[in-house]
Amino acid sequence: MLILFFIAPAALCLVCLAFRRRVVNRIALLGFALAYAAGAVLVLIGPAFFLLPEELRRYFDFDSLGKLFLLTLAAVNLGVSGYSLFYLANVNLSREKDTLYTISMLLFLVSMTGGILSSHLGLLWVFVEATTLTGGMLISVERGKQALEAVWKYIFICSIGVALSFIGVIVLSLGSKSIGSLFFADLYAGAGAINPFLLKLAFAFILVGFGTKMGLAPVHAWLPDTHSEAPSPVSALLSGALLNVAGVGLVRFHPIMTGAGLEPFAGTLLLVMGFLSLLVSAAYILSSENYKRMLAYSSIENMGIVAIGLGLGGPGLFAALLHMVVHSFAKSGLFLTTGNIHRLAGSKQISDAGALLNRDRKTAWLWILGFVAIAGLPPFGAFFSKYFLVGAMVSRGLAWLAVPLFLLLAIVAFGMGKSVFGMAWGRYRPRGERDFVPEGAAPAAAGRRLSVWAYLPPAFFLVLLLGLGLFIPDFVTRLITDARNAFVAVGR
Amino acid sequence: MTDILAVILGTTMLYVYATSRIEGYLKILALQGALLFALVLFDFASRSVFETVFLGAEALGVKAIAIPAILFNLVRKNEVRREIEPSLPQFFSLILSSLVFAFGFIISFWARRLAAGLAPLAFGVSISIIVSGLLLVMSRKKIVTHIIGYIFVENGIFLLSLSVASEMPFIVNLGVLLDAFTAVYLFVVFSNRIQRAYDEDRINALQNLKD
Amino acid sequence: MTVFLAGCAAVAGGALLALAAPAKLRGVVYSIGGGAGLGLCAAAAIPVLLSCEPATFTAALPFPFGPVGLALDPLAAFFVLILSLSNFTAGLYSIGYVQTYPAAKSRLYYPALGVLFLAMLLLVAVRQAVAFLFLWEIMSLSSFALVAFEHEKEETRKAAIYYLVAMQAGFAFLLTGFVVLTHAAGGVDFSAFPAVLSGGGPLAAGLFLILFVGFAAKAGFVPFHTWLPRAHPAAPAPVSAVMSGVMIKTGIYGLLRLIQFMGNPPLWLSCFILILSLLSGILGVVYAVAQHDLKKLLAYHSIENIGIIGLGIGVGMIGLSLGLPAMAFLGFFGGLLHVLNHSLFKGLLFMGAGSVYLQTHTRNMEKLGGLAKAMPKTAALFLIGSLAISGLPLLNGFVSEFAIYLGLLRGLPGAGAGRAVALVLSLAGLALIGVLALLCFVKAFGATFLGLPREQGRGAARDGEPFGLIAQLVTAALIVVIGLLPRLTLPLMTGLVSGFAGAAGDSPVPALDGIFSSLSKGFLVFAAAGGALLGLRALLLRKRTVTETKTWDCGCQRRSGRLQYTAGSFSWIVRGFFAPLLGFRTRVKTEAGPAGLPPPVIEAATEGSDAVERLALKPFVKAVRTFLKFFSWVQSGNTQQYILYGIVFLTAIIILIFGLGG
Amino acid sequence: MNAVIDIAALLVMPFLLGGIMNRVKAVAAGRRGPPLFQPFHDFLKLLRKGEVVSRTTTLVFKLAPCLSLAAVVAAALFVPLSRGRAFLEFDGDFILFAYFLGLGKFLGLAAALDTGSSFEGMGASRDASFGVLVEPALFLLLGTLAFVTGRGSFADLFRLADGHGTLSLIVLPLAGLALFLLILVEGGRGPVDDPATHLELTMIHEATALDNSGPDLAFIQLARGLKTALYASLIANLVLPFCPGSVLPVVVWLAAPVLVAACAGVIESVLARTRLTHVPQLIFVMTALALIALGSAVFLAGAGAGGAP
Repeated sequence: MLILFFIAPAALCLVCLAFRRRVVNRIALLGFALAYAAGAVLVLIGPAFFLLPEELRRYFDFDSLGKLFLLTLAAVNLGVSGYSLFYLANVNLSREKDTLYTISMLLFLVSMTGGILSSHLGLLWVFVEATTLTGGMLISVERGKQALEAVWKYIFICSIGVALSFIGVIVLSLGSKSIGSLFFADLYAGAGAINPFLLKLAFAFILVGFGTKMGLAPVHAWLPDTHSEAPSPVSALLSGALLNVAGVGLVRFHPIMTGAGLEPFAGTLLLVMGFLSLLVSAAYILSSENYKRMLAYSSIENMGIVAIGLGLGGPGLFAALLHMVVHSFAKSGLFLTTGNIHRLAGSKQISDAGALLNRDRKTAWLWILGFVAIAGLPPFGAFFSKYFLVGAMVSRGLAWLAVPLFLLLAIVAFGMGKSVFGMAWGRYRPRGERDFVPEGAAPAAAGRRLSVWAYLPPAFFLVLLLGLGLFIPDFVTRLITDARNAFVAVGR
Repeated sequence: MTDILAVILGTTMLYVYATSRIEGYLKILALQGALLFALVLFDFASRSVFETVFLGAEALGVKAIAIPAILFNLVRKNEVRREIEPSLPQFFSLILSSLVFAFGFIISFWARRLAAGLAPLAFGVSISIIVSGLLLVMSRKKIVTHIIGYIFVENGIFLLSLSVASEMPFIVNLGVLLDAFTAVYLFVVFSNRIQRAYDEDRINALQNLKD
Repeated sequence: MTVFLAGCAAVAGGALLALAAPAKLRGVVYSIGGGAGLGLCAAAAIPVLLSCEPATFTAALPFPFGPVGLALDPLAAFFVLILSLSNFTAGLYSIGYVQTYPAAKSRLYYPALGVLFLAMLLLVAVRQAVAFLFLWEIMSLSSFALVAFEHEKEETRKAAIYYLVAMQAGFAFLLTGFVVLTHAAGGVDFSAFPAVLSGGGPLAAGLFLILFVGFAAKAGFVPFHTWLPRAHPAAPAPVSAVMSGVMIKTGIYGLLRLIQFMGNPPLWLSCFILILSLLSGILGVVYAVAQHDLKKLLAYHSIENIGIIGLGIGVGMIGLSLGLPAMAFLGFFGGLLHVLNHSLFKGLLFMGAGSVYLQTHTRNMEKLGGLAKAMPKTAALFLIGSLAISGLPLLNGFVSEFAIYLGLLRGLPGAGAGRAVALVLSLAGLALIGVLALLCFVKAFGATFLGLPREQGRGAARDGEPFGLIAQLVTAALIVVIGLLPRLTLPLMTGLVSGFAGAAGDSPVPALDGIFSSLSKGFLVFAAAGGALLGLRALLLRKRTVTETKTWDCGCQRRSGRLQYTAGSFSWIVRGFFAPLLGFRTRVKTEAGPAGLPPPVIEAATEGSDAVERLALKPFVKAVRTFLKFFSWVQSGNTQQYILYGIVFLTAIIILIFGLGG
Repeated sequence: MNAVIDIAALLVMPFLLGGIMNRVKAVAAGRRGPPLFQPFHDFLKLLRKGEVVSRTTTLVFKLAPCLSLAAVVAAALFVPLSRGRAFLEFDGDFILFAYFLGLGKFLGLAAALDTGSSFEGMGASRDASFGVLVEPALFLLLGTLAFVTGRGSFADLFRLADGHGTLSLIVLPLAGLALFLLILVEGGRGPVDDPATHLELTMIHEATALDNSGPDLAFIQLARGLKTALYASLIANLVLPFCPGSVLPVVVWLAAPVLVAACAGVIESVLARTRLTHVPQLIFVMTALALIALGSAVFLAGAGAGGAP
């Protein structure tokens, strides 16, 4: 399995570099996405096959958490790769760039997979750092002033953040001398023996560092810039997968705090960051004029929800994990849809992208349903993560937190809904019988047809979300519950 | 000996604040790389051979030679000479960095009781280098300086990991190397491209994306 | 239960087939499904209402739901009956209404309508919190889609978003309330809830209030009503009829379930419901009087009628609290019957208003008039609705209001000072609501249908296609039947209401039966007298000349529709009584005129603003906005500043750690 | 026997009361005045005439006068008459009484709007608006009586004598005064309205019937007279319980309306017509009286002075 997840993409990169042909790139991208998904399913249903020495295997852990996010990542990647067909066909990159895009995509995927599966704090950190680098390459595929600025902010701020989290790792290793290992399993087992003072310090650094990658306020500031400037499939990957990687890091780290009896401290910090994130996104989503930025703020909001769930611990962890999965799908779908909208409207301004229902019905419905999913309305999955989150608040005796939560969520929903529906709806001017032309739409844009690859991937995500909303499949529940129980048990 | 080297390392940061010449910064980078190399060598006893070789190679090869060399090249080519108008006046930043240095000593003093197997002075100095590096990022306006500041932070972290005498796994060292790559990547790819795209080498140019 | 599920399936099937059917047949297909649904649901519900034997069913659903119990008890059956009836008439009316829109646009109309009704039908039957919340949101969402049907209009867009946010805000209360409730009860099934809520104490009362706010936001109780006058006018007429007629009643349904859980509510809570309902009723009708927009007027009347329903429930609750089963019976009877009645006459009125809108393309009464000549059938049906909503005798509105009055009277003997004052004031308040409604509908009916057209060209209207008229006729027939023979409602509702009021002691049913037959006697006398007088008149005029001429109008013979008394001026005096509430404002548009002279006025209009909106909502929103604006420096685009956030935050944590660690 | 008296009285009273009022006014003004039964002659004359109907109007205009009168007739069923009994009694019958009158009012107002005349619209607006003030006051009053007596039917509400000593002494005059005001307002008498004026801008009731003629106008006038008679009967019923025997009540019941009409006539001749904008204040006095009645009833009941348990 590890060969499939790590060696194969590296080999594919070399192949792509060797050929530098568009066809090869496409085959590599799509083929690997399928293989990856198949691998993830295989890992789920059977034991992972290893052909590697024990020494190396120790560093990767196919536990429930790993399986859950491996599956999520596989699904997101499948959709994004499919959409890349449409995207690449449209932007017409040079052959070199095309190859660069493919390679970066593969490497980005590798680094994220590593981050999800690492069972070692140091290795986790390395992979998180690697995502910064590979992600940066991916964002800057389409050159342009704005993209450049976005990449600069992404790499520079994230690098400093990750550097800070490295200080956290060092401080932790200082405090856990008696354990002498950075494997999570060992850290959990010996959590009680870690110097609590240094552990708190380490957690602070790691929280800020991983929080930066995860997009938690107040270290979120790079996120709107980057997500709005990246190409749509990349935005989808950044928002739908990358944020999870840092989130998984925090999920894995959190039990150490619980084990050391520092849960109140860690929980409070996470709650503070979570609510700050909600606040920031509420403040900006209301006045957002760029639909991709709007989605980026929504990502901050959702990561805030995840942080709140983590901070609550116990049942909150369940909500957080479910929300991470659901957010991945919903946000990937939405970001992919922005690609369609951008293609139709030729602009990222909300004001330019009106009357979608009359321009392209399918895109408009994907857009609307995506919003419905992300806003936590049934029949999509986020409804339940919200429900469980409030349940966690109540069971922790913090029911009053629901007041600011819902107030901020309502503001976000209003700000986002206003823009989303403002774009979907619009006036039509009858021209002849039963024939509308959207007002303000360029005639050329009205006639533009998008390929099936533009609709299929977002629709795929919506189907997944619908599945999670109508009934959460048994294996997903089991995975989440197992993951939760594992970490809660460690905390006891 | 570790302590002496650490103090020297810290002192170099003072020079950074005293000068506004970019090339001066780069020389300091090279010097710090060399000093870190020396530190690795002097701490030989507590590490495995493999690790010492790896760390030494990284300090000497990457930190002392490769990065400064690439940067020299770049700076010459782009004719970036000095940091012209720092947000913080030179004099104040010098005072500030002295204070940070002093603060590092306080930390070392405090860190003596913190944990066994910790080189307190190196620990304190590394903190002060990290803080100074961040300060450099915050107070200067040239993109190049920002990257250099980031590398100072990395050097501080390198020193920090050395000061914690516990065995840092190989993996972690790999990560440090990766950080260095990031720096180079940032440098080479971006400062070139930004220069070309914006006709300017100051961070103010990169303020278009906002709400 | 199988029959009920088959009914739901019929509704859903109609909606699905409508999606596939050709554009012209969509409505017909939906209505056939709706008719089958009505038959099946009635077949399931009426036996339950008569026998009070609840039918149950448990669906084993996967994880987030778990086992979901469905039960058709009398309360659920009562609502199922109303819902399926409304579904049928709305579908029938939609045939003609929706056909006026382009086919591509109407494709999703029927499925959305079907989902809305399916969600509501299941909502009242479901007995488990998770599924309840889920269906609640589905209901909000599908109705939102229907409100946004005419999304090409700016006004509709705004209203739809407003509606969505209001529903989400209300839902937040429901969600929180139910989560706390399930946590306290240790289970999500409704059967576990009475144990928590009936115990009394602050938790029960607090939960009741939280959940009540959630339900009140849907029902449109003041001060949670502000979405109503926006969403209802924006929606297509059949949707307005459904929303106002039945959807907001799901809030009432929730309230009734809460009361069931609670068993014996504390007196202060009952009084709270009573007072809030009175306030809703009075404010609703006062705002309605001030409206020129026909559908907005009807929307405000929904608030009023929710107030009347709430008044009945409040009376019933007070009866429960005080241990007066007769009072409780009458209160709940009136409240529940008014739920049915309101769904009928409000549906009828919205359909009538929709026909007027389709024909004249305006909802502004100041531009209408004289439509009775052009649309006599619609006018006659609208008149029936108007009389019914004003609570006048012979029609159904009177019966339910009468029962509430009786309930109030039953509480009076032996009352202490506080109760006496409260009940007598409620009596007067209900009378005030009634008389204001009367004024309002004289105005609405008169300004729309009577007199002369106020604008040229608006008079060229027709009665519209037959399906819509049939839908209205069916509704009107039910209104008249219930109104003339109120005794018929007793067998259907006795079991249901006794379930709430408790059947201890002497049952008020025989007495009520007698009163109802007396009512019918009075109606008979009226009919006889009216018939006799009309006959006399015909006899007298048979040999006399009846001259047709212009309106005399005190000799002022310039016949022009524009000179008529307008709806605005008709309500002018009453608006003066309630001026502080209404915040009426005159908006004058001027243009630059000759220097030295006041600028000529080119347009002047008056508009009222909702006191709740003006005094509470707007300042709140403004405060939130100001608060959020406080953070506008965050995303400055400056990288250094961004890094600084992290450093400051980290430093703060470190200082905190040092502070804590000592 | 009583039923015959009741019906006969209800047939005569509507015309007689109007005649008395006009006669009193004339006498007060120093004239002889028209015969007492002049309104009856007018009525018969109108019945014999043809009609002039506006082309603007619809069926509503033609049906309204008859149905309004029918509504008042139906309302008469529930009013306690001589000996304090009504034709039809049941709990809450007074609500049906008030709502039947409301039905009549709705139809009358709709008919006024049907003509398209701005004067009739104005009259209808005023009529409706002042009615808004009357109705709650009436219910407040009746509610107070219901509280005091603990009964639910119209006739029973007025049986105050049965052991409500002090209470009835206070409530009775207040109730009587309020009902008297009601007669002035609903009957369209001064100082609220001026039946003699034909200044269109100040009319209330007359304005709503400007376009009616012939039998329709006759029915409208009869309906108004009958309404006045019914209210007057209510005032009479306030004192009936204090009259023992079987003949005295009937005499009192017949005499009281005459007295009321005379009082109304005197007031109309003595007081000037109130400015239209001040009419609401005048009507609101009714509410105030009812509130005082309620307050004192509640207080006395609480103090144990009343008979209410």
